Amino acid sequence: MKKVGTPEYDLSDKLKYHVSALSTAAKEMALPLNITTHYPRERKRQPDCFRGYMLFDPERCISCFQCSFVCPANAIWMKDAPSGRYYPTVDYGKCIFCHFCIDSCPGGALKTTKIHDVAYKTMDEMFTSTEEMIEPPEIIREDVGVVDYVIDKEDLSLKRTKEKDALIVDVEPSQGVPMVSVCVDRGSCLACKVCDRICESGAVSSVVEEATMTVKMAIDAEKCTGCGLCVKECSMQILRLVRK
Amino acid sequence: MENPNEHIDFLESGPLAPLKKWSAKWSLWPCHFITSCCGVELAHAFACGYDGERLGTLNLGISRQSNFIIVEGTITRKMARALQFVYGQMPDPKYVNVIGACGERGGIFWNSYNITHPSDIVPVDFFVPGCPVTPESLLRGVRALQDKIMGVDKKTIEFKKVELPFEEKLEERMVPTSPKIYAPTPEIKVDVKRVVDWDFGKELEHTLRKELKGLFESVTITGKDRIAIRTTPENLIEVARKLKGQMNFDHVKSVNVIQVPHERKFIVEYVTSSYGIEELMTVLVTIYTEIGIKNPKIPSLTSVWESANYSERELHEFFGVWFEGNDWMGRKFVLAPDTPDLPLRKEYKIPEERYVFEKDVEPEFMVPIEPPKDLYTPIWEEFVETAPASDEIVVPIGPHHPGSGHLRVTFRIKGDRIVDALPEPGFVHRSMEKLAENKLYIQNVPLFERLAINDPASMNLAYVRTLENALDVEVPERAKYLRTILSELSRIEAFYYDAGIFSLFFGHTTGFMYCMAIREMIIEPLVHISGSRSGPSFIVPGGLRRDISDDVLGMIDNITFAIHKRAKKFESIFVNNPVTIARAKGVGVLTKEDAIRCGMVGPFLRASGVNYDIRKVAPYDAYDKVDFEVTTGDDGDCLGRFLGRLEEIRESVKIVKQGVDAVRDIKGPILSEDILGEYKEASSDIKGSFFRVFGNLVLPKGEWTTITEAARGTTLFTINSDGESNVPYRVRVISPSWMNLKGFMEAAKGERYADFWAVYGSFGYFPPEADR
Amino acid sequence: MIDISGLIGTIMNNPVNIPLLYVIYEFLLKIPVLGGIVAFLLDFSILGMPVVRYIIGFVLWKPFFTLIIIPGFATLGTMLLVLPWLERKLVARMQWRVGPREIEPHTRGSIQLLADTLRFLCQEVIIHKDAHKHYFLQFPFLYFIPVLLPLLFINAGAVGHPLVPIETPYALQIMIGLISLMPVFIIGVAWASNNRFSFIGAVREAFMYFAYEIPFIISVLAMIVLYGTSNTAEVVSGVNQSTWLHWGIILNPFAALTFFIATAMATARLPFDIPEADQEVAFGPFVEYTGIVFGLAYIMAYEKAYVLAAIMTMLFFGGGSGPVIPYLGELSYGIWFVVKTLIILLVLVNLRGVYPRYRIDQALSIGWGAMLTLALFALVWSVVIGVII
Amino acid sequence: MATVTETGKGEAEWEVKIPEKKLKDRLFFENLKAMVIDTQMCSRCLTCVSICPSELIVNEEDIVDFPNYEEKCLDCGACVRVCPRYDYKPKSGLGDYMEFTAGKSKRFKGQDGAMGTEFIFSAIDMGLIDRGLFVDRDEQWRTSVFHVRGKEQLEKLPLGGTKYVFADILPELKKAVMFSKVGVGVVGTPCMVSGIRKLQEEFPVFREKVKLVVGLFCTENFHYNEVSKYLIEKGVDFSKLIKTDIMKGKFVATMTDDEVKFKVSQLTGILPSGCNVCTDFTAVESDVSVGSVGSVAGFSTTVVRTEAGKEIWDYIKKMGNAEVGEGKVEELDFLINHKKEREKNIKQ
Repeated sequence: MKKVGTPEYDLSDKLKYHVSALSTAAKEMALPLNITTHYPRERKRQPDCFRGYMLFDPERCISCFQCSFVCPANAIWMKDAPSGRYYPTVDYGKCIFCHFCIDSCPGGALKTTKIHDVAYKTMDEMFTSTEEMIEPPEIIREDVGVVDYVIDKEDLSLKRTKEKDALIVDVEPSQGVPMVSVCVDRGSCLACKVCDRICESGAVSSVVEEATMTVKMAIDAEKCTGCGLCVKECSMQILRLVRK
Repeated sequence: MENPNEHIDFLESGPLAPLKKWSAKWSLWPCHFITSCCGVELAHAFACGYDGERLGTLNLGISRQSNFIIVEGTITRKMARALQFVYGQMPDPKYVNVIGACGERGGIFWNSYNITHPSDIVPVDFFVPGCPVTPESLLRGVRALQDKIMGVDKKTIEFKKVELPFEEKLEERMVPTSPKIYAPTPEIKVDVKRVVDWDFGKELEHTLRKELKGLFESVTITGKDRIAIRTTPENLIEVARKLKGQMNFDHVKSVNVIQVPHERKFIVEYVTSSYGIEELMTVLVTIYTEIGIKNPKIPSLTSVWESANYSERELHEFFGVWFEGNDWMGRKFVLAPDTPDLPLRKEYKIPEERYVFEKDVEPEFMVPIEPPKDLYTPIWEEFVETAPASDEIVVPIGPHHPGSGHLRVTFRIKGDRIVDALPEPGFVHRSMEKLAENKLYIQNVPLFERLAINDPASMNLAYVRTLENALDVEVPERAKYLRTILSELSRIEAFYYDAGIFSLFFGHTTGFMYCMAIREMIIEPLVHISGSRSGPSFIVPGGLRRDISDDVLGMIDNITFAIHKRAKKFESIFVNNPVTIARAKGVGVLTKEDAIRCGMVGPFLRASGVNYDIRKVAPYDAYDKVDFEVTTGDDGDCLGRFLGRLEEIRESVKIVKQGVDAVRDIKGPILSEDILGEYKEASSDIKGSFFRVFGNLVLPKGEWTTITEAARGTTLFTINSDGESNVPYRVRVISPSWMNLKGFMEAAKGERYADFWAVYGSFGYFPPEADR
Repeated sequence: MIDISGLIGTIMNNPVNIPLLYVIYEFLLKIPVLGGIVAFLLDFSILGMPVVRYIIGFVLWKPFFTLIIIPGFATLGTMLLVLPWLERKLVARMQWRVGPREIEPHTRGSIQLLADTLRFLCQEVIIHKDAHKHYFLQFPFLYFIPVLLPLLFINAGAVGHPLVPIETPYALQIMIGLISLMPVFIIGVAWASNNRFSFIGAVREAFMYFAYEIPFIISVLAMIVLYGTSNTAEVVSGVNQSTWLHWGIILNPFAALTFFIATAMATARLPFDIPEADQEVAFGPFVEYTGIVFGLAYIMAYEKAYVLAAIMTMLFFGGGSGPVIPYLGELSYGIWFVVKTLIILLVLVNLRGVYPRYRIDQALSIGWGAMLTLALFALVWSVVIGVII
Repeated sequence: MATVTETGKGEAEWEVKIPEKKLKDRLFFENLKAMVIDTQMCSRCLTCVSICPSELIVNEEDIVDFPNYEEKCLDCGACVRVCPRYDYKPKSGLGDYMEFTAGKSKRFKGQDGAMGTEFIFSAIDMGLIDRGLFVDRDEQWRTSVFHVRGKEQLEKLPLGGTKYVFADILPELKKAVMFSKVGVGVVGTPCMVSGIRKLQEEFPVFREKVKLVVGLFCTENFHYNEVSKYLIEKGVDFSKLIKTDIMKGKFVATMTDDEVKFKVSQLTGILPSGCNVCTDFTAVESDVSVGSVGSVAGFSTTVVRTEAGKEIWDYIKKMGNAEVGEGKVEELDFLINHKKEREKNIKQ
């Protein structure tokens, strides 16, 4: 345990501290340890993992809805594309840039950029549709230089470079763990075909044979993306996700 | 109709118009209208890191002389009144920028019962996304506004539309339902008995049974260091007296009400602990009782534990439980006059999430249709009416006052002395407790981080530890150290923020700037770790989201050395400044007895001489493996509290240093296998499996309480789980600032009017943290 | 009958001596065509009176020149434009940042204050309904009188070369009298605002007023005793010496210190910006003012600082004394004077970056305790030094 | 935590047998509607609602309904598979039993002996089940279903006692089964018991999880809307109502300060059509049947029928949770026969 007392100062101490305060001020005025980034004309270089606006790759999307489910601000809504698949849209009027969605995306369809300095005139503009998330957007850039923070054992100093920082980062998208859905209790199957109807990859098939009044259910492990929607929606909870 | 502005039309369209535009462009003086946590980033935008003054925007205190409001995030119903009022006070032409998602569509608080949309209250020029926004985007908003003033219409972001791939049209698919599972008529048990290896607990249980003979219904050990006593409402006050008198349980850590509507009852519980006896410091004893839902009345324990006072007031508003004996019953304390009644009752539903975009369906937002009519919530009438008789004046400070933050305090001042101070919190009450009941466990991680955006990792850790505690997850060694490092960095960050605000309250802008520079330095590795400046959400149950590279560790290591240079400058210009010492020394003294009586926590308790630090008393993560000392002081004045925290910064730097050294030698996963289950690949980076791993967390049945030492003190989370739902049944958060409010007001009484700001700064009171 | 020729004679015979003007004149005459035009202009006369010569003469007429150019309005105006900018830049520099800049990056944002002033000028002026409407508007303008009148008595010259609009043996007394009037108007402003904070600010202003005024007057008195005169034209040459060793600050540093602290208090600069403490009373008396009226109040503080710094230069820093710059003649004294005043002002305004704010009771105890003692000691010291010299 | 089972368990292909449609080329729900609901056979046991993966509901008029079934019906046949009235095989009489006795719970207070409650909680205490389904009522005596896991949950509740109003127990049963880790106990009327047995017959999950079915003696049951209107007409104030009962052919509603009595036969007008064809009084298919008739006041007649029921009854006796009384079989005869007479109402 350490005791911190408030010091008692006499006149000489006071004078000493007056002088030290004034001299520090004078020193800083002469040789300041300036750390200002002149923002509109230069940007601070952010690391690649910076959480900014998101880009979306429809090729990698498996429409698993996980980004939408995990979003704490409910900023991601899935919208049906002309092809009938559901793709995410982001409302930046709600997005808190926690990037839980990017971490959740099993196919690596969402990725981050360093774009973050944006202002909108209306709230409606802040809604970003899927189509707008595929190509990197263009933002107003007045910057001609980029600032790096260099931290060594002495101090923080600024390194200024005359270049435009690339805002699009190139990171390897995550592969996720390949999963497949299986049935663990065939007897309790209702044959309601919900799994078939919710599956977007066409992996689940249900064929009704009128003659024998049986339904043939099958999950094609090849086609199954492991999105887990059938597992979640099965009303009898007889489906499970297992490793491929 | 006659044009009322006829005589100044020459300014609008005449030859002088360009001059007017030009001057407005370069002289946007934002008035200091801090509304929520984005204020922290606003401070950075106007501090030395980015220096908004370069653009001619000078942060000025008073609405009358400024022409620009930056609405920093959440506008609660109470704050909406202030916003409207401040906007009305400002002279034309005036501009409004809204920063932060809360001010737009609500952000993470979109379905809160207490927030409004600023755009419904004042005309908004620009919206800046982010939560919290970065200083760069804030300045982009200012630039965009400057362009708009000059008549330049440019979009700051231009999206390129790309056609989506179209191979074949799928037949119509079903849409999945919500991932949230609510158990039907859940069983809420406060005292689920657990077998733990805790000898002292058995002894204590025995003592309790003996001491409280005939007064209790049951005494249960609910976990390590946790005991629950069930009693009847009639015996409650007697049990409390016995606990305080005989057993030395001298303060209340939390008061909680749980409503179980299907069982027609309220569970009212008081979590008490002791600062006086060393063995009892870690022990939390929960006294609880059940009362019927009709006409719920229960004796208040304010007479026994004064620290329960404000929490009782708050719960009275939330649930309608009448604490007999508390003088605030029937009044508003935290909520605004137009907030829905009894919002935390289960009957009050907030809008549900939607997962699928439907055109033309406007989501339901909870905003008042009309702007509020009365501008302020009334001050306690007796307080005002009796003032003139005793020759006192009533001075309300805040919520919009250059030195108030988002708190309103009404003073009665006699001469220059504060006779009485009446706090009015709730200007940033974003109803986290209600929202948490409607979010998955994992979704609450960023929610609770927003308690204190300048101390994010500690808040994050406090919540996550509660989950881990309940799920009985052992965190890997490497993650433990990394979490300790993060939490200590966050502590340094918070203390420097407080120190900056402290100096600002003395009018010392240089001290503020120096603190912000140091903060900027500490934020840098946080950005490299998590990608976010002050909302990392990086700590998750079982460990961290991803591993930290050696480069960043090196950077953190460098910072532990580099920080001294600038810290020394700060010391010589502010800390040792004779004026600072004259202002802070001997002011706002809180004696040890008072501090315990008011239930103070954290450095503010220690400054009054109580040796209590959860990091030492009940170590978590790697705190038992690092060497550090608890800092206490005897003076209990403003200077003592301030210097104590500066000393703690030194200790924190020491911990970070040790942590970095240790973590370099420890290799291994950063996520526990207990929680990963099948997804073992994710043990060093959760990317790709986040929802699969965390989406369906279900806590075992029972009540889970953890205490964690955040920067400003004990953060208590109580989660009630029914064991079936994947959302919490009830979450109770007691944040350090909330507990410190009482002592803060006590310390201010009897001091001079100008000393209030010394006291305010010395308590590091952060309203978003207090109001939750 | 006005003796016009006599008047003109008086005016023409009392010019500020600036040799550079003759050099320029002669240089211009040598240029072929321009020389002719200049010669013609100077000789051009109506009714036998060389109008241009008279105009130039009038401008250079000492009382007029001193009032309008140095140390009068032109200097004041420049000072007001530059000083807040310099303050902001220097404090920013001290605080590891940049200060105003983007408005004109090449000149480091030097026209920032222009933009601020214009913005204030174009802004709505709000008179809130609880205010005493007439006084609310009148007081800020009345405030001009005590702030501007002392300009008439400031001497920017040096030994034997006074640059002062009005020479009077009671100059210092009149100036102190006028300066003492200022708080009255501030209190008036606060009263007219009818606001809690302006009320508290006014009370603080009144308390502060009494605390600094007496040491202030005594310290000036000490200098009057030392110099044996209160005529500003003679004060700078009071001990009849022009070396820096005989500046007031060397002769009586105690009076100088008292005067400086009193200046900080009177201009409400940190650490004594107690009446206007924005964190506490939100600009105190000026809390309700908007637009250009607030701009005036904002500027007025700097005017007040200029006047007090000028007095300080005269009393303690040898006024305009300094090495004579060739060709500038008497103007060089004026330039030295401005430079000294600016340095004092910069020290004064940059205290903002060094010190936090004192509490009112602490400031009062400094005023009534330390400063009063110091001032009385300075008075005794002056007597002793005066006797020795 | 992650919902993943061990690799390899589970299958990728399976077949499900669905029942024959009586009306070919129509949806299964249309079959159900035509055969059961429209023919006034429906007992409103809601087994179909329980199993339906789509949006089969009970509408405002207390009738099983499926709005917008043309689009929403998945045509899986589950409703038809589980409906006890689709292929109605009426049961009647006292049925098989292992022990005919009476009991009075010491732990719970009910209208009579509160033996239904006692059975459920004893089973919970034994660890046989982890939850039971009870019927709760609000101030207006509207019913709702309550999942009970421990007896503390009931402390402040007006549970127990006969309601004579349909309760939507079975729709909650599937939820309870899905949430339950051990087993579920249910208290229900004879028609519900039949429904549960049908569910168990069809689906292994229910066979596994529903471990205790307590049947109640039932003469008839009413729709809330109709009976409440009728009772209000008769002068019953719901806010003061304590209990309702049918005794000796009379409907008795006891209030705090008053009592309303009238002949049951007056209620025939609002007797639901499903009850008209119900012949089962004693819940023949249950594990344990409980009712007030057949024992002295304050006791519940208890008919233990199966091994599971016997086990719990033994446990109750062993633990002394209930006083054991004497049951009189002959007292039931009247009502059993009374219900058996309804066989004639069945038009096949």
